[in-house]
Amino acid sequence: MDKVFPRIPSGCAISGIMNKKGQCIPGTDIIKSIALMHDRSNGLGGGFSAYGIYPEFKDHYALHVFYDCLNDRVTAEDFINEHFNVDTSELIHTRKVKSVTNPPLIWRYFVQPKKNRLSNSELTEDEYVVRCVMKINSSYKGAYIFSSGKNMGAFKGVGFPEDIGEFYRLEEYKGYIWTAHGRFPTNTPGWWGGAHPFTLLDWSIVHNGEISSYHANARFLEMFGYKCTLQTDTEAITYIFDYLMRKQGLPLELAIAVVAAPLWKEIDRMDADSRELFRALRTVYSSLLINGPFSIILGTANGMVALNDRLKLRSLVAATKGDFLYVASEESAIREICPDPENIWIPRGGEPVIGMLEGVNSIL
Amino acid sequence: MIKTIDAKGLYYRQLNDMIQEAVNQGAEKIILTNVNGQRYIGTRIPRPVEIEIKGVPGNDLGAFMNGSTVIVRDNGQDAIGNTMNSGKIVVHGHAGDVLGYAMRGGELFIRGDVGYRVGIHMKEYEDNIPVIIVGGTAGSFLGEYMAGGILVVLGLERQSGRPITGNYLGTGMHGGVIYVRGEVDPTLLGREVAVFELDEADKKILCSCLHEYCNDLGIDYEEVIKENFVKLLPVSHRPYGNLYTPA
Amino acid sequence: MDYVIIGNSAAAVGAVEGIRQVDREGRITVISDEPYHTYSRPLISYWLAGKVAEDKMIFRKENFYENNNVNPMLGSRVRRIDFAGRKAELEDGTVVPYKRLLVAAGGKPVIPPVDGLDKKGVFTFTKLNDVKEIKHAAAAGKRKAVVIGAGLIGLKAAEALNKLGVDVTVVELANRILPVILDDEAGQMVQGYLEEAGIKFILNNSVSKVSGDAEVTGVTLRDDTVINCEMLVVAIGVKPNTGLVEGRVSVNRGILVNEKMETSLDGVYAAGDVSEGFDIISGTNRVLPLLPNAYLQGETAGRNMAGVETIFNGGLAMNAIGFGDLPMLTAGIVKPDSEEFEILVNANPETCSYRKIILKDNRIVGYILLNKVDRAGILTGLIREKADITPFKERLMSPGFGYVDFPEPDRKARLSGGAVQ
Amino acid sequence: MSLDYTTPEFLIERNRDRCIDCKVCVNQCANEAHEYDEEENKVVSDDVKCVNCHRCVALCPTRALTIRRYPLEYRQNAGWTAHDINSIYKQAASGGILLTGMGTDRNYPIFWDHLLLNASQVTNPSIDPLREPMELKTFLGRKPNTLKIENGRLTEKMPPQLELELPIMFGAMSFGSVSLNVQKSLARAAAESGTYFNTGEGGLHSDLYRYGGNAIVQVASGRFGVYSEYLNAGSAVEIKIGQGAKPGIGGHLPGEKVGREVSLTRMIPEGSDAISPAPHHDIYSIEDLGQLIFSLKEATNYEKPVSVKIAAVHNVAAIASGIVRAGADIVTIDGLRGGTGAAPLRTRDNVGIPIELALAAVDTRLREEGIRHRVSLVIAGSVRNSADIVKAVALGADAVYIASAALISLGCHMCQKCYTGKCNWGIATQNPNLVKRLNPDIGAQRVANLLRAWTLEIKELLGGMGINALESLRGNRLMLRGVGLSEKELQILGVKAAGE
Amino acid sequence: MKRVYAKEEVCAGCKLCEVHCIVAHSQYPNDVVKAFKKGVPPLSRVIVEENRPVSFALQCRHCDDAPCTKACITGAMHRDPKTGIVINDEERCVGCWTCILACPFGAVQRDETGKKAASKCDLCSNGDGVPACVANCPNDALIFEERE
Repeated sequence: MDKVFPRIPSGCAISGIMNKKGQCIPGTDIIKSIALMHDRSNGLGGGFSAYGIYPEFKDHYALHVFYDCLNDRVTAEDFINEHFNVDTSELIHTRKVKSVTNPPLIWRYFVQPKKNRLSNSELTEDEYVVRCVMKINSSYKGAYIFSSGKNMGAFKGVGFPEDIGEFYRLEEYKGYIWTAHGRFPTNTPGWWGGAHPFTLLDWSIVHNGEISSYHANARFLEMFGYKCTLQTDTEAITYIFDYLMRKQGLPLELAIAVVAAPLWKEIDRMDADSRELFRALRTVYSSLLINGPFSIILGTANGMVALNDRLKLRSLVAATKGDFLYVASEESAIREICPDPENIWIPRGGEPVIGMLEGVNSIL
Repeated sequence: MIKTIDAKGLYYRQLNDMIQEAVNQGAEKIILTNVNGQRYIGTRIPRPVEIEIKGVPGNDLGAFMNGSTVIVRDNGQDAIGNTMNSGKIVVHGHAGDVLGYAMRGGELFIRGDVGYRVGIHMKEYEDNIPVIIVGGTAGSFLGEYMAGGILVVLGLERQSGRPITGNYLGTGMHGGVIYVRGEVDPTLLGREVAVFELDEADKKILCSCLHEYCNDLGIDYEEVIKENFVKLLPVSHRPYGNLYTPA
Repeated sequence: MDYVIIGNSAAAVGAVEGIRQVDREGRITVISDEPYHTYSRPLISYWLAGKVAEDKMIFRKENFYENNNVNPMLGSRVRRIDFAGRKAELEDGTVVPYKRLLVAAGGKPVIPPVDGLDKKGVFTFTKLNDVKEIKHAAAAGKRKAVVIGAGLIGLKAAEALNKLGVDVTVVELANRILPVILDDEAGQMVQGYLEEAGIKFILNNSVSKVSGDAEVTGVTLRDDTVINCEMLVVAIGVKPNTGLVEGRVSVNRGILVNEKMETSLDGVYAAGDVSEGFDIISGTNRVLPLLPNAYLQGETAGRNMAGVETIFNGGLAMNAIGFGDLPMLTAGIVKPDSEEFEILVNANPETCSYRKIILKDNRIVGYILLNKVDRAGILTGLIREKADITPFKERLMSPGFGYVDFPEPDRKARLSGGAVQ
Repeated sequence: MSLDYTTPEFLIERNRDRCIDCKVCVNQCANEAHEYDEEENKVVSDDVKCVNCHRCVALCPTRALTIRRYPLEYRQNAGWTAHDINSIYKQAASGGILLTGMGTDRNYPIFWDHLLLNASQVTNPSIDPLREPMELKTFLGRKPNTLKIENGRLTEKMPPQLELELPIMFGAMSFGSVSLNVQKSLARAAAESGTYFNTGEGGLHSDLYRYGGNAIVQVASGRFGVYSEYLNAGSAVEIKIGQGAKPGIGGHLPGEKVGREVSLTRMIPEGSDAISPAPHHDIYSIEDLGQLIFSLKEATNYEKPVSVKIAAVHNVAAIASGIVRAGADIVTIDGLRGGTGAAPLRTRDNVGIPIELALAAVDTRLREEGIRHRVSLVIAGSVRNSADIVKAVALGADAVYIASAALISLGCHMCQKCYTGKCNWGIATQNPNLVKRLNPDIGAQRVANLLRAWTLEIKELLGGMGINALESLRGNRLMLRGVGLSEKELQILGVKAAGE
Repeated sequence: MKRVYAKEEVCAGCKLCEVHCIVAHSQYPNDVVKAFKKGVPPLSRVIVEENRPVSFALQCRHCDDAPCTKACITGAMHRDPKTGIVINDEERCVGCWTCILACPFGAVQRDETGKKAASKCDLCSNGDGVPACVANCPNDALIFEERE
């Protein structure tokens, strides 16, 4: 599997559903929602992430892996078995869909790091997993881990998102957060790994837009061990949040204030303390400003965040009904599954829509 | 002749084919039910008719529209009235970004809030003066590059603390007029506009537009007109006149 | 078809050419009491001044009669016309039959009722023979002249005499020179110009008596001023030479003609100074003794005589005259006498430049141009057309006024079609 | 006013022995470089005002005028050229963005001149194009993947196509940036020659509606003059995203060029600035482009092909692919050296990539993705002669747009002062005094002549290669060999080195 | 007969028609420089009317029924019966300007550079067919053709 691709700018449709009480619903709705925005995709990428789908393995990292061929699996599994205790190893059940062609081998493993390896590594468990994932993704030909979180998983491939959903039989999964992506890459060799969402541990990102700051962002991240092998904006955005929140410990609002930074004009109008803080954020993390149009939905085990760029160059609509929070590129994508929302609004640029599970106090 | 079309599950092209056919068969009014996300409604119509939409129409509602009337009973999405030539679009809910882009005639009435870049590059031409009236608040870049026409923001039922418009209000504006009900925070203004008091001529125009707006949307006109309005005008019709030097 | 034309000047030539546009065959006889090949009357002052040689005075080339198959009977005077028999009887007894007769006998000088005008040294100024006599007198040493009348003829006579070195005094009854074609202001400019050249003027006066025995020695004016002179030129105007037809065709001041130049008598036409035709400015019949008018009337008569119905829209008073380097063009009404007229005027006495345009109901009815006279014909044309000049009214007074000032469609129609008919 | 340091660029030499002071130069120079000195009773010149457009030289009845480069020497300095120094003087005096016209004059490589064409010798016959069939007919538009045929009949109609008798069209030049007489000339030449002209973004003048059958109507970010009749008047609609001379930035027609006719055509008030924003504000992402493409198809009842024109930029191949997938029927790419009426100098001279590389990359990429056959590929950006066109087709283009070349045929002398509105040749101006200098009767004839000449040359070159139908040249890169190119350049162009 | 017509919408106002008219009627019809530099050049018989942006060259229309020929007091202004061209015989012209008074196109001018005489377009009847103004108009704004 040739994973070194030229950068792939893309436009897209996104949608997300979350239940704040953690009540799980099947994947049917998210498919309907994203399918409505068919014209925002071009059939070269679609994907979903779902949280709460593996309650029986909620302490295991669920690795979803693409293999080009059996041989690649054998080689990669050696590495997996060497570093993890593998509880379950299985082929992900799919169904044949006419428009989804040439799928790779898609495997799922529920794993836990090997205790001695982990302690020898002197890494946190998460970091250990991240390193392993990166190792396989950068060094093992024909193998690609596209999902590695706990009690969650990404499902993606080349095709229209509704077809990918059908392919993965998502109606059989139940989750409390669902995000989806219909992709309009301007160029793709049709590589499955290049589809959205992009995930890292529990993080998942679906994204619409092409960012102009990509290489400025990526080259900054690479100083900190991230390997932007996919060359996608989404990958870089995922790493940016991982870096700012997990590694730098910034709360969500401030991480957002880095990527969708207030304009200097606005900072100048803040009170003195805030002004000092925001000046510092824009100064220190200037390379992580995401410039250009984007709307993203960030999923974590604790909730879902939807965000536009600060000039709001992409569309985003949010709605609530009961315990459900909906976000999507178009209102009709929400109406399709929730015809009568209680609230429906259009967030301003840089104004996040944050949905957190009841009882948690951080999105992390 | 009134024709009702159930848009449930129809792809936009099918729906617009059906509308076109209905118009060709003589329909004067077309009621669309169960609309959800279908684009370009009102674009491909051979002659002006009235279209009433139940549901949320898709993007580019009324793009390049020439004389028809479209009434949306629910919310609207992005790019309504794109490069519209004439006609009228009334949205009873809120609507998204880039409404009335390069619109040169007709009216666009939105009951609720609107997104960013509304009225961008609106322009007037001869007797055609486009009008956009926003009942709620507007996002940033309202009236950007505006070259003509009338843009009104009312800020009705505004949440406290929420500004009536976003940043860069009227940035690059070089024609037309923006009326804002209430006060405008000067820090929100683009550098090409300035705030003025309304004169009698303004009041006349504004009242006439608002009468129609309130009438169409069932709003109490007196309540709306009670509050003070300010007007925004471009400071120059040549905002970039001295930007360049011959190489 | 036999055509007989009495007269041999512009109207006669116009008639010959008019007939020949239509009829190459018919016999044309031109009868003139002057013995000369057709010559230009206005050139007599040029001849007198020495600016034109006699052989260059011919109005049409030497082969004119031959080319046009005309039988010229020059130096012959018609004694009477037998209108019933359609024949002209000459003084020498010759009888010339005609089917169509044109009377183009011109005008004759008006002689005021002053005693002594039969003396030697008294001249008129309308024919070549007149100036030949004057020249002869000047050559004989006559050095002082009085000209009666400051009209066109009088002034051309004065100018020519002045050129010959004769001391000239012009006596004019009116309060200005060229009273018919100039207004006071322009008259003063031209007078000043001529005075600089040495011509003296006495206005508001007239000759009451001519002194001398056989020869003129001087004149006494109305106010008893006495001016010594050896020559006296009578130039107070001409009147139609209607003698041959009086009593047979309708005559007012001139022979009355319709738009086809027909007189009241079938087969008899009149044209030129002898006639009284339609004047487009006044809208009435009027004698317009002007060369262009005479030619056009003659041509019209000729064509009608030859059987092609042709209408002459009417004459227009217009004059081109120059003294020295000062050209002067005028047309139509130059000195309106009522409030109905609008007058546009630009005067510069320093340069002797004058531009005056007279409008009525936004139509040009006349103009006077001094010095800067170029393109005056455009104005003349507008007078003839009775064109509404509103679209370019403010440009009319510009010396550069031209078609560029016309509205585009009008201009294009005028310039891009065929030439005017 | 303090001294500005401007020195003349050109020297006007007047041969006094020949000059008759007829003032033709005076009345023809809109820059007022020539002046009649009444006191001296002679014509004099001011070098500083001269832009070297040659109008006076061409019209001088006694050939008394010569224009030279001003001989003022600067201290030799490989780093700081006179151009660099003078630019700084101008900006220090004005504080403005340097503005220029036409395509870049910098010395970027011209790959056309490093590509050589093949010819048949012995092994296959060359063709005599004067006597044997030589087909240049080209169809631009979307092609289906497969034809659906039943019982010998097409069951699905072909998507709309533009039919070209020759693979050359006239590139977008708006009424506003160029005079109406330019558009008239091009429209008539296009109609006569069986090809198309492009309205540019300034709408279609009412006089030109009758040439709609030969018009490609453009929709740009300013949407000037865009309404349903306009869209339906043309034979195709082109969305202008970018322009080779100024990728990434918009346009700006100053109010003084918006006279009555321009105003009527653009549907804006007289005298108002016509600002084209840098982006289409309804396109901030590729899927929005799809939305605009289909809104235009809706507005034209799916009867017109839709073209999308972009500037050749770094990622052009990927972008072109996206455009195809967004539903465009024709992809137009405008290269670095493309011209314009007005562009910021730094953008013109520094942004974008040469069209040859862009064309090769796009064609290659679309083929790799298996979608090249679905769309037509048109290129623009300093196509200078018929050989450039033959090479472009061999690299993979369906057709080319010519614009500068067309203007040169109309009299443009490449003085690069289009933005001043003082074009002495009546081309890049709305000044009625200047516009009338371009007689559309002559213009149409000259442009048609150029097309005829190039068509003949293309046929000759094709004949030499043994090809009698243009489609056999399209993408036929074996007909090309590179000289003086690096391995990488050869690789990008997809051609072998000469001798290989 | 063939006449010269101006297309004002493409007249560049360069006045080369005037230059070449002067040359064609000068002593040196084949040498522009000499035509102007040796002695006094004649008056242009073409008049470029100009009120920018409008400009056009105007010359004698050679009217079928030319009023100038009828008004001429000397017979100098005449129409060549063969060609139809209206020509002024400068030998016979005395410069009385009656033709100027009569010409509705204002196409006759006073030429006082030599003998005082009316000056007007002769369609370059001494030349080889196409008048010099037409032949030298750089923008085909003058047409020499027969019209109804």
